[in-house]
Amino acid sequence: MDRKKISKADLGRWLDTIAGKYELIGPTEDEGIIQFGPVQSSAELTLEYANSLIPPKSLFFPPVESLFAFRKRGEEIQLEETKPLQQDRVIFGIRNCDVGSLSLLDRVFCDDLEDSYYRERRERTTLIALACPTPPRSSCFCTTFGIDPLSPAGSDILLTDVGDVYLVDAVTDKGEELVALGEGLFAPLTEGEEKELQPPPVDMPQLDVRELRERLEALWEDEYWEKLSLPCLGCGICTYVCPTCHCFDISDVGSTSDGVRYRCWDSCMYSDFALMVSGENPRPTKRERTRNRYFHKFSTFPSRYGTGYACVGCARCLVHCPGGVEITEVIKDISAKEGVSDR
Amino acid sequence: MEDKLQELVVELLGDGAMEYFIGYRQGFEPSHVVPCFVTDKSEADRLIWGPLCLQNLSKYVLQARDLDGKVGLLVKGCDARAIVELVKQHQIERDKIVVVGVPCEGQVDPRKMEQVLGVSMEQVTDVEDAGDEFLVKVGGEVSKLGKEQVLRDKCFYCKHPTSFDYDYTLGEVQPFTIDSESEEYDAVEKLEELPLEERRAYWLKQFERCIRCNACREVCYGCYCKECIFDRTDPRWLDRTPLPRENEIYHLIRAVHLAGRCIDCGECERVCPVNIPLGRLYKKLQKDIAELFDYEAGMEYDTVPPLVDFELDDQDPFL
Amino acid sequence: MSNRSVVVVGGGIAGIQASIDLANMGFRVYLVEQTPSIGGRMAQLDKTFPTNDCSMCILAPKMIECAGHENVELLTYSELAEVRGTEDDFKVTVRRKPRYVDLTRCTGCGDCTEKCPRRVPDEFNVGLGKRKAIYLPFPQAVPRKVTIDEEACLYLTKGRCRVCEEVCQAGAIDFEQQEEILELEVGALLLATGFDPFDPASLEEYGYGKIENVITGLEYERLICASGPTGGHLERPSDGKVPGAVAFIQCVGSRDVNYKPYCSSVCCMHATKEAILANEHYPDLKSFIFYTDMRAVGKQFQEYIIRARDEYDVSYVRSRPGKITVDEETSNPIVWYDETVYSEAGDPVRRVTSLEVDLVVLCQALVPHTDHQEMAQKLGLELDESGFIAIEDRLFHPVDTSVAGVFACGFCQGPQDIPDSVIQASAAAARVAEILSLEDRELEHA
Amino acid sequence: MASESSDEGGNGYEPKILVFACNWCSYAGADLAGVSRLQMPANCRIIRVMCSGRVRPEFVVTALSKGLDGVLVLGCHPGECHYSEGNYFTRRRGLLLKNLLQFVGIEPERFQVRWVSASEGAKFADTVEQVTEQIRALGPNRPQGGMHSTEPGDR
Amino acid sequence: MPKTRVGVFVCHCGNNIGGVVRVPEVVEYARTLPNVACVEDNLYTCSEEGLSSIREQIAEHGLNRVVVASCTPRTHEPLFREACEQAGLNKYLFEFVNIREHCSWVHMHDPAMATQKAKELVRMGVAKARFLEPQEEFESSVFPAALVIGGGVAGMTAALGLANQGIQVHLVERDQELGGLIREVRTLFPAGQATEEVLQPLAEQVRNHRQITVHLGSEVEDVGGFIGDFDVAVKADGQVNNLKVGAVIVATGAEELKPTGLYRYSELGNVVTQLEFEERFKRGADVPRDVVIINCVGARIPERTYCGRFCCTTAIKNAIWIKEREPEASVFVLHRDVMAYGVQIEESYRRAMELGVRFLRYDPENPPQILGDGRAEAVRVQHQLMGKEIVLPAELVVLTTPLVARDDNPRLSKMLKVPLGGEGFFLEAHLKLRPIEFSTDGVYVCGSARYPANIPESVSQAYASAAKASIPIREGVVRAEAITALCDERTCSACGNCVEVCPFGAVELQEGRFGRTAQVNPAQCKGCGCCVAACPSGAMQQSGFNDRQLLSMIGALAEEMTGGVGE
Repeated sequence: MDRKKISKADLGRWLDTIAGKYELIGPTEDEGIIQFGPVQSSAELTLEYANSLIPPKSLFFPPVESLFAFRKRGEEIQLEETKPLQQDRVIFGIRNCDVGSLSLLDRVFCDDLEDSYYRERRERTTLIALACPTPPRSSCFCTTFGIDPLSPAGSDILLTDVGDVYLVDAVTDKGEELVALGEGLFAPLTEGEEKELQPPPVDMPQLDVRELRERLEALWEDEYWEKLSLPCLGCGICTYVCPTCHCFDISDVGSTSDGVRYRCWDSCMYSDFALMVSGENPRPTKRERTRNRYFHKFSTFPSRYGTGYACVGCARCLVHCPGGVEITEVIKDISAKEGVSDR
Repeated sequence: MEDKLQELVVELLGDGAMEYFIGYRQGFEPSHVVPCFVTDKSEADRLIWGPLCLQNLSKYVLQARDLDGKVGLLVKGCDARAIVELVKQHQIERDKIVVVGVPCEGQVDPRKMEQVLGVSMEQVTDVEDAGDEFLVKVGGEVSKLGKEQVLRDKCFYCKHPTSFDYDYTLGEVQPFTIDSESEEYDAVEKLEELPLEERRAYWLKQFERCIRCNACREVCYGCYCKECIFDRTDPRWLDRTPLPRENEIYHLIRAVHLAGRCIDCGECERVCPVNIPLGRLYKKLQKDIAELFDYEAGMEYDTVPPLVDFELDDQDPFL
Repeated sequence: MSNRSVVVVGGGIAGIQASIDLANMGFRVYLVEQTPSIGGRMAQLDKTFPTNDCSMCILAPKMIECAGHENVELLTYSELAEVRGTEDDFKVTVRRKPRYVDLTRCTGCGDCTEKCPRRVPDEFNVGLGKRKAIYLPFPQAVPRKVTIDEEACLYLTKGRCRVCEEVCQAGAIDFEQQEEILELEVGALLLATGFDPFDPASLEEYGYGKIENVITGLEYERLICASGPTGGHLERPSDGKVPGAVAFIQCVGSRDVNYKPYCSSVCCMHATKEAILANEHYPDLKSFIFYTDMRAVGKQFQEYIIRARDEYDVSYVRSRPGKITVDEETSNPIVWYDETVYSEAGDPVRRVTSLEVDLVVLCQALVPHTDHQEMAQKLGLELDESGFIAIEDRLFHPVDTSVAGVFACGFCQGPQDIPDSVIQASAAAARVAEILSLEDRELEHA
Repeated sequence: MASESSDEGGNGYEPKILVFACNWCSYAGADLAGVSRLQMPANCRIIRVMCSGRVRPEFVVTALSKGLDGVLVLGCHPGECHYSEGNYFTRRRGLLLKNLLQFVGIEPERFQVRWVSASEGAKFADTVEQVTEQIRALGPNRPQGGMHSTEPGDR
Repeated sequence: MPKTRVGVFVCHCGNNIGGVVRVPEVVEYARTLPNVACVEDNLYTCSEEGLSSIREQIAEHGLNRVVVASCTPRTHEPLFREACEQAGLNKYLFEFVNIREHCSWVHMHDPAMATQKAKELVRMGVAKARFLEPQEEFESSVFPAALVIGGGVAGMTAALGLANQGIQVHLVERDQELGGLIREVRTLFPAGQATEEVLQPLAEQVRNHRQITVHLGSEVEDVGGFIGDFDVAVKADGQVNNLKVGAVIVATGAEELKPTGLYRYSELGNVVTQLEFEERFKRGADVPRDVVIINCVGARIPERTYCGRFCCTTAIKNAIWIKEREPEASVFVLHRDVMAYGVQIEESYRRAMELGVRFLRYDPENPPQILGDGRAEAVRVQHQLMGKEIVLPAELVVLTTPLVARDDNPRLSKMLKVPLGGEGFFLEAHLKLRPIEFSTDGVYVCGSARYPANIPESVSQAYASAAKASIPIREGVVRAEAITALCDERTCSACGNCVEVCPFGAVELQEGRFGRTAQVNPAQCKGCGCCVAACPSGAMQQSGFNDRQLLSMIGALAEEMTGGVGE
């Protein structure tokens, strides 16, 4: 579908019509914290934001979800699976880095080991991405990992703010369906507009991630990790705000006769994450745990799923880490190390 | 001030007085200050000091327990209370730490500054202390901000342990005083005056938001147990799943453990990714402990923590 | 051969303490108690001075420890029949009165007591309440077994009833039970037979027995006790009203050459405690204690008296009342006594005055146990002129009686309170231990 | 003595109250109430501990959060503790926990501490009666989220 | 780990339980509980046949946990534990559920609720039983010797009391000779016996006794350890030798109060205390003619509220002594109460009056005044009966003062970790029923160190302390019920809360396998559990009442699954 435009005023109306038919989710602000949550009308949304603190991943793979409830009556056990969604959803305002993260998570939850809860949420959700404002935040480095803040790739519709209108690129049927919903609100672009209404190019510092994986794998025994992990407090915020982290824990809550099985986020930075029943813990100190986190992002994940690096450069982890461990510096330190090609 | 600090660290590292020094350095953007571990003289120049050095570095000394040498630490007045408690609770000997006291004139609460400036901290390139104002440089030009607008809550009633024994000081360390009409326990009293159901709803909303990332526990100096009671599976005090009920158990039990330990350093509230006002919960405890047992954590070495002590004439409403 | 066992006579607090100590030392103890349960006088007390501990709360654990000890054999409802032999080698015969209840089966469940039709005065409650013919002396009795009072039981006296037998699910009732005679060979004897209250009726001037609202200290104790006949409500005998003012008369029969010349040592503190209890239960009740010397000589006793005066509205009147009369309609007793009053000229005048109160409590003298004489003969023991067991060398052998190998502790050898009795009980245990461990080693014995 | 405890056909809400009783005083006081046949409501369940000083605040928090309607900690009167100091700590912990629970909006009657000595059977019965009626008046202690509702808060 | 098999025994107790609680319903319910292998109800579980049925079921069903639901553990727990032990089951794998005193007897009018409550109590009992662990009672040996501190009448008698039972005694006395306070007394009450006649044979007997080692001129420097294993350092002229004893008896006595500042005592030569009277006049000085004795000097006053107990006796004894030697002497005793308790003292009080001693009561608000300068010549006192002041001529004024605690007591109390009472005397475990023991095991007190006591009382207390001290020594072993605390050193973070909270000093931070952690001395631990409640990480646990057991009971009540790694 070719590019259209919509005025800023009409955007609200469009979103309200969507809210009538779908469950509309978008960025809201609460005491200075941006989070993606359901809204009744577009008025509740905010547009002044760089990105949410808790990534939209939480809408597909929530911090806690009930898998099923069980009831034991005598010998017979009744199971009642939880329906992940009551209604189809539209997520407005998702940034491209998070869209990128969803494609990585799709490989985890929808490949050979299919997770029905995640898959249903993904299928019944339409993504309206919102291109990042320029200049991008100084901490962002998504381009390093091949994410183009201005490309609709991965989402259903991309809106780009070009002054008093938004450019609308619907690239999937679901996207087109949504655009069709807002009938009169969209207008095609005139020739002139097509040329001048171009978003300014994104200039963002590029990190050198060539052979990042090979250089990293050479550092397994390096004492670099000892020094890097000194300020780390093992608090797990980095994994809870990371859009690509996907480790979880399962536990049953309830009485011996009836209860609910829950799934919830877990973090490899916790001291007891890898603790085994025998008491053995392959990653006893935070040196191993810090090293493991980066090895998973830049080595294990790509080799396991054949994708790029499992980082989308959203910078949430480095902004919120109380210890100040910064992934960008780690990448720089690793590439500064004598790489394979230099040898 | 910063060069005095850097010289001192270089000197101390030089004559082997300590294995490494813990201070602050600038992070990925000017307004983002992070802890800095200086192991070698050459890195001393990265050390900075200013109103944005927010972290309480005291917990890091616990890593140096099994070092044979000492560990240096830059200590604000409020952080010094953590050192007093850690020594009092046998976690580390006082002479294991080289304490460098820094005269702190009050710290900035980034969120308050963002609200006042109307611009994200990203644009702020420098904040300097100037008596009862801060000089804030945003995109080149400098503006003056009255301290009481952007000060961290705890700084309004700075309780610096008068008797603290710094090994070195970068200038006379005095409790920072600012006249403001807000009293220490205002926020707590405001909540206390709410009717019961509203208070219940208020805290329920907070406990529902919690995702149990444990950041408040890991960042807290007082939570140094080798194996936390919440990580035990035998018995399982609470479930890993962040349900409102389990979260409530987590926060109330942690509050009880911190009763008499919490020194109001404000870190738990600062790092909480879902913005739970934990400070108010722990402030309530401090208020009760001060009123009921006339005790303040981290002020003297020789006092006995309140919940493991008693007076014969303690208040007794239970007759 | 002096075997390593001892007979303790009397199951009050002194007998219990001595038995526990001796049993803990590894000796075999036969505790002979006349009534169906151990506990003695202390079990009848509500509270004990000066700590106001509930008497039963501190006594029950001791009773349970004593009864449950593997070295102690309880011989309750039994008496000393005969004693022959000398130190180290006594032959003691004990007569076990028939309970008509099989102890191994009875569990003290109380079904029989509920159904038994016969009610007789309850001596545990000093006759104030009633008990059944088949009864538990008091709820916390040890052993928790019932006893059939053969004088009261309808079947044993008139051959009728036997309802307890039908009701008892444990089949513990055994009307054919006979008296049992036990022969015991022991190395030593330890007497702890305690005291009985002196009957104040002989002092007619105080009107005990004639004026309803003149009662004794022990009767008062049962009235104020929660497990007593009135459940702890201080209802005066005449009309059950709670008294507004109570007068305690000290040294009734004590320090009196016509009756008991000695001072019974405990009544001053006992009266103060009962006055405190009265005020504790009924805050606006006023007590008067008529005394000669307020003998509060033990640890924390003086502080107790001061607290009684300052916090519990107890006033001490130093005078020995002459007589007690009664106001016929209100049946309020009136206490007559003399006091010193100053005329306007300031010179003192002794005059007789009176005080009308709602209740008078006579703190009567305490005398050795009634059949104490009889037991002394059986053992060949000398008694002093007040009837207590004579102690040769009170200074350095305060628990040794005139007969070698026989020791006496507690009230039976001299007026003393509970702590002193407990101390003497342990002291006697030590002396017994010296004899019983004599042949373990040879050495010159002092 | 105690009034009729549960009205047969009443609103049917019977609070469930957890009681910690110390072995030497309050448990013995409960026994004495039993021996004296003092009738009382049947909503309390007693857990015996050696001293009231053994009761961790964590037990109270967990019990209330898991849906029990009330927690009552009984101990010896200060000064009479079998271990001489145990109940002094109970007193301080109780004071602090009571304020904390009230601060987060839990009704104060749901957590109470009382001193009952071995001889105070009547006081035990009255305390049980009083606490049960107070908590019955509050109504059930609705636990939030968790087992009772599968909807884990608004995410 | 063998599968947990719980046996539940529900008692009818005649109709005490069965009459209210529908026992069969409880039995059926108990069968549905996890890990319950067999459930039985009997009329009287505590009867012989009840106990034997427990033993049989343990054998027959291979039970490794037993729950009895009946009356109160306080009286019947030992009984049922013994039954388990006889069947070869560790007696700590037993849990008691009270459905009589706490259920049937108090809910008689509501059988339905009582039955429901009984079921829940059984469920809680089974929940705890599943996590019970076998325990061995901690035993520590007792060194067969005792230490007696103080060589006065009490100390010597205590030493003899122990030695005559064949127990080795170390008697430590500060002075160079035995005897203590009564060496300053010439004649003894009541018969006026000369002190030497009685004291020397007693001291002789102590010195020659094979079992008693007398350390004269010695002082106890330090006492470490606990019952059965005390290390005592005794210092004698400069050098210290160490003794090992199993028990300690404090018999350090007390001192006569020198009432400086009262009745011009130190100012006038002829105003003396009773002991000074004994010293001066019983050595042959001529007997004074006009004597005024003032009692309750420095006693029963706000600063010193207690009564000296036998100072009245001393006053009466010396008044009689004077009258017997000088019948015409005028002897006045000014008193507030004459504490002549018991038979002998009341008798001698009467005898004194017969001999003409005059007893006048004085009002403490306006006490007697001593008149005369340089020497006391008369005493003015308000005569209560006559209501006016009278002046008594006085050649000698004798002040009767109480005994006061020695100022060395605080040092000794800290050393032995035993408390002092208000007036500085040693504080016993229980004033009424454990008068000569301390709450700290293995330490006893007798004589005036505890409270002023005359000779018969000191001797009785001494023998009593000998009896108490001989018990652990005779048994040779001290057994503590296995409810003591135990620290899991692997997870202990050495915060020291437990050390602060322990009333018995049974927990210390010591170097161990996992660095510096808390360690509990089972011999001293009384099993109160305060340290467990104060331990944030749950490293400290109490056997029989650990967190897993109590939490599973809470969970069982809230119908909530909290069981940990267990079944």
